[in-house]
Amino acid sequence: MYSLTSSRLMTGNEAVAYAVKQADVDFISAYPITPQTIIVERLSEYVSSGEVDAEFVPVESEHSALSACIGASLTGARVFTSTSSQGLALMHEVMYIASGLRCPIVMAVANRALSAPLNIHGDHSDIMGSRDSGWVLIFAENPQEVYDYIIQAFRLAEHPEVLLPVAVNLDGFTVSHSSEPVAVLEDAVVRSYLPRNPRPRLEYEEPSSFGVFALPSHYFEFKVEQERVLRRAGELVEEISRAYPNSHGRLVKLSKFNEDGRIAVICMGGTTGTVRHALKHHGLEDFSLISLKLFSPFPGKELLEALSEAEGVVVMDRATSPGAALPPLASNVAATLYEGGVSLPLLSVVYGLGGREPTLKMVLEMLDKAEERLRARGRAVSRMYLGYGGGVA
Amino acid sequence: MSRRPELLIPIVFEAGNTSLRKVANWRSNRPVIERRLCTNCLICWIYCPEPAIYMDNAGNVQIDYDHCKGCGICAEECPRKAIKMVMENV
Amino acid sequence: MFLGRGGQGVVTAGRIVAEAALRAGLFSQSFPEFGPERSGAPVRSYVRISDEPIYTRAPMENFDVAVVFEERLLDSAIMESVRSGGIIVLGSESTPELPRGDIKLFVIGARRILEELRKPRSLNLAMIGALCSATKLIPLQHVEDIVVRRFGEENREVVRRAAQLVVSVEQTA
Amino acid sequence: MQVSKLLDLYGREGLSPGHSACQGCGATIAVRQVLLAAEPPYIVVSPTGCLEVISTPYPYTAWRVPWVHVAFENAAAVASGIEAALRVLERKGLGRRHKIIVIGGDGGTFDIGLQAISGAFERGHDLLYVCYDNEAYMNTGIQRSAATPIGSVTTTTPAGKRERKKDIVSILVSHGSPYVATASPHLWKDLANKVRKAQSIEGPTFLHIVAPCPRGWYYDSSLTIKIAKLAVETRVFPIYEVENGKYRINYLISRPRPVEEYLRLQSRFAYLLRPENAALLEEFKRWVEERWNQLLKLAAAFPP
Repeated sequence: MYSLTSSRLMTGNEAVAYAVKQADVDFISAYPITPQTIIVERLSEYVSSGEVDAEFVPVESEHSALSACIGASLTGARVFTSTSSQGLALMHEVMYIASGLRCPIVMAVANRALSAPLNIHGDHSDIMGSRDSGWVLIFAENPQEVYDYIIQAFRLAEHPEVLLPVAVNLDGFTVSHSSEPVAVLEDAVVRSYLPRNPRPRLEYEEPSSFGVFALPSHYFEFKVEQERVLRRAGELVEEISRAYPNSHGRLVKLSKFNEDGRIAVICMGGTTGTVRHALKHHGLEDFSLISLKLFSPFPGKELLEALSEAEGVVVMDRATSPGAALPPLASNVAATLYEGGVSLPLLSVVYGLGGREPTLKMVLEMLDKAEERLRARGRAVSRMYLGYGGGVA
Repeated sequence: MSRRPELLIPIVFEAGNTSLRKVANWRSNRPVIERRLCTNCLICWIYCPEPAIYMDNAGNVQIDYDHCKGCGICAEECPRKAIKMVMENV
Repeated sequence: MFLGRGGQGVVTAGRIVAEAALRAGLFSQSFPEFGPERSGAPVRSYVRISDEPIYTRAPMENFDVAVVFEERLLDSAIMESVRSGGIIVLGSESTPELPRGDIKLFVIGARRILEELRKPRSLNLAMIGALCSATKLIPLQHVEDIVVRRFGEENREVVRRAAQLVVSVEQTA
Repeated sequence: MQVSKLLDLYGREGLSPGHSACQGCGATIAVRQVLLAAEPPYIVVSPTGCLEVISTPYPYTAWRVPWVHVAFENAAAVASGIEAALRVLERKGLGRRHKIIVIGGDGGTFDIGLQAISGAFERGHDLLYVCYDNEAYMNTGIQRSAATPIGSVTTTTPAGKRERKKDIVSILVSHGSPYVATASPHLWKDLANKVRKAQSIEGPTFLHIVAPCPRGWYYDSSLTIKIAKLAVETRVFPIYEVENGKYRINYLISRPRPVEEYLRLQSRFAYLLRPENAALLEEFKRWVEERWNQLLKLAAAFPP
């Protein structure tokens, strides 16, 4: 554990801003949207007080925010932005370009539901809408992880073999607005962890053309190469996190709790903590918890290892994929199992849409029902809405 | 230190390398300069969309036939009518 | 749980208490009632304090302690959500009778203190001061330090006075 | 430094031949002239459009200067990012400032890119935005834009456009831009000196250039410069500048040529010139006249 005495109380949003400040960021551009807004408010305070030497460009839309970030990133600058929900949806087009142009931008996404109806509360629908955009996608469980992962995100993004944008996700409100102890590193330690690597950039002396157009003769290769690089980013997670000065805060692809439980519960983000609490304080030794931190590239190999002893799996999605076979996380887990030749009963649980954060009672009820459903083995996949209509459906 | 990574990346590092592409086959008429009328005023050059017009070492205006698409602007705008459009041999 | 109205510093109160707990070597978590913030509307914030790491992010439905900034806000829903053996710290100039005998009531005449000290906007700080001495959950000294750092020396007396003047009201029910 | 003769520009080519622009492309002439005049070091940003597509078919690029394209509606935002980032990198000793030149078509400027331009100009970034205006979406096959003039036939206005062309210059002037000007490639010296002037002024500046398009305006490729000239001499495309809000007409056309001379050369106006469409033609002429008179008044309000 971190030493409590060296910790400061920070919300998830404040932890983002503090990490970005320590990362010696050069350029920030963003547009206000709840629940992300506090991140850029803090950062603009840091910029105006001179605590960080950066340019903050308060643009007229999220589309322009990410566009400005791409321009800035192509000058060689260290670049940060953050958004939520509709803002992320507006960035959608530009997200593909950021990864295609290999811009190592770091973005914090305070995850929030998508309209309509309008809702400002937490769920993962926003980022799941862009899950194929070629970004590295990391999910943090609490403000401490937010802080640690933002710093490591810069190192991963700017790795010469990667040069890809990274989004660090934190649940809107439940993590972004929750104040918790965060142990922070010394400024100098962060700086030495984040060296500046040269990369192609816009300059008059070496005039290159960025954002060219590619005919069918070339496009396919670029896209397959980008996929390879994204997978390579996954391989490099261990290298960049091993170098992280605080060994407790290292970015892992997934972490496991209650190793010996027969039924694995897979979850991402803040609600993972509630499940952890339930397992720990209610003697649920039959269950293990897999807290997934890296969603893209999906850590299939590591997940198969973690599931090697499992007899059933519960996958918790805080988003739906209307019309799809399974919601996003469950479909990745199912595909991973299939690819590994593993046949496990799977319960796909959709929870927490629009900020309906599961209560402890709901989680306990879900686990209770899960055992029953998985044991029934009527079919390999069953589905559940947790919290829908106030209970378990 | 080179900034170019060893990666397939959609950046063109060789500035202005379209000059390696020949577009002469776009042309059905070619501009021909009548030397005795040409004053090397460069008007044809400033109005050329390519540019496929240049000055040689002697300071004489020349047509770059690898890159001229035969639009005819130079002939139209030459103040001395020193450029004629001539049908290409098929 | 802190209950007041938008603009009274309810969220800040929760945050100060969480920070004081952290200083005292305890684990803490504080979060506001999520949603659009509107001045004047009833608003809550929540604090969890524990001697071991806090993982849960479940919404809080029941509380050990409810700090209610004004008597008008003390409705039946609040009464029911306080656990048996729990505490209510109430900002009030009178001493109301509670419908439950299994909870302890502490009353602080916060408005009078604020008037005397000419600190009309420091209601939240008075409520925390009262909370400290009513519950002994966190040391008053830590709260004072945080308040002085964030709001200046002149607010120390608000916290102190409230801690001194809070009274336990015996329940007969 | 003022440009006075063509030799002042020769040898400063920013664009290479071998690109895929149509024969007689007015946009490339305009862009060539902008780059010949521009003072280094500079970076060019382009939105999606003809220019981007004709100049960078991977693995080739016609650009001899640093160039970037991101998307259609965001060139001004990308430019904002570059400009601000280089400012901080220079401060930190990690880079140096460049002049930023955005070069976009009318679609990327008048329509889809206007929000980003508005943002960049309001924030006051130090950049020059150049719009080459060929009055329709040529890249996608000649669809109408806000820059298409009255009566012009495009593939989405088969019976001629009914609405007037958007007054983009006034929009930028309203943003408080220190320098907004129009130019034509046939007036190369004026164009070159306006580029220099705009670049020498701190803040967001704008240059609106008429860029005849043989493909979309339906005329013979040799006539591009002639048509640009006619646009100016019929007062269809006035050449003027607005410096710190002060209007100045650079080419006072005291005896304009008849508008028909300009229209007749281009088949896009064939419909407009039909006798049964006389009312639409009158509206075109009214538009030209009203704008010119308005310019005269604005210029008179600020005597030299």
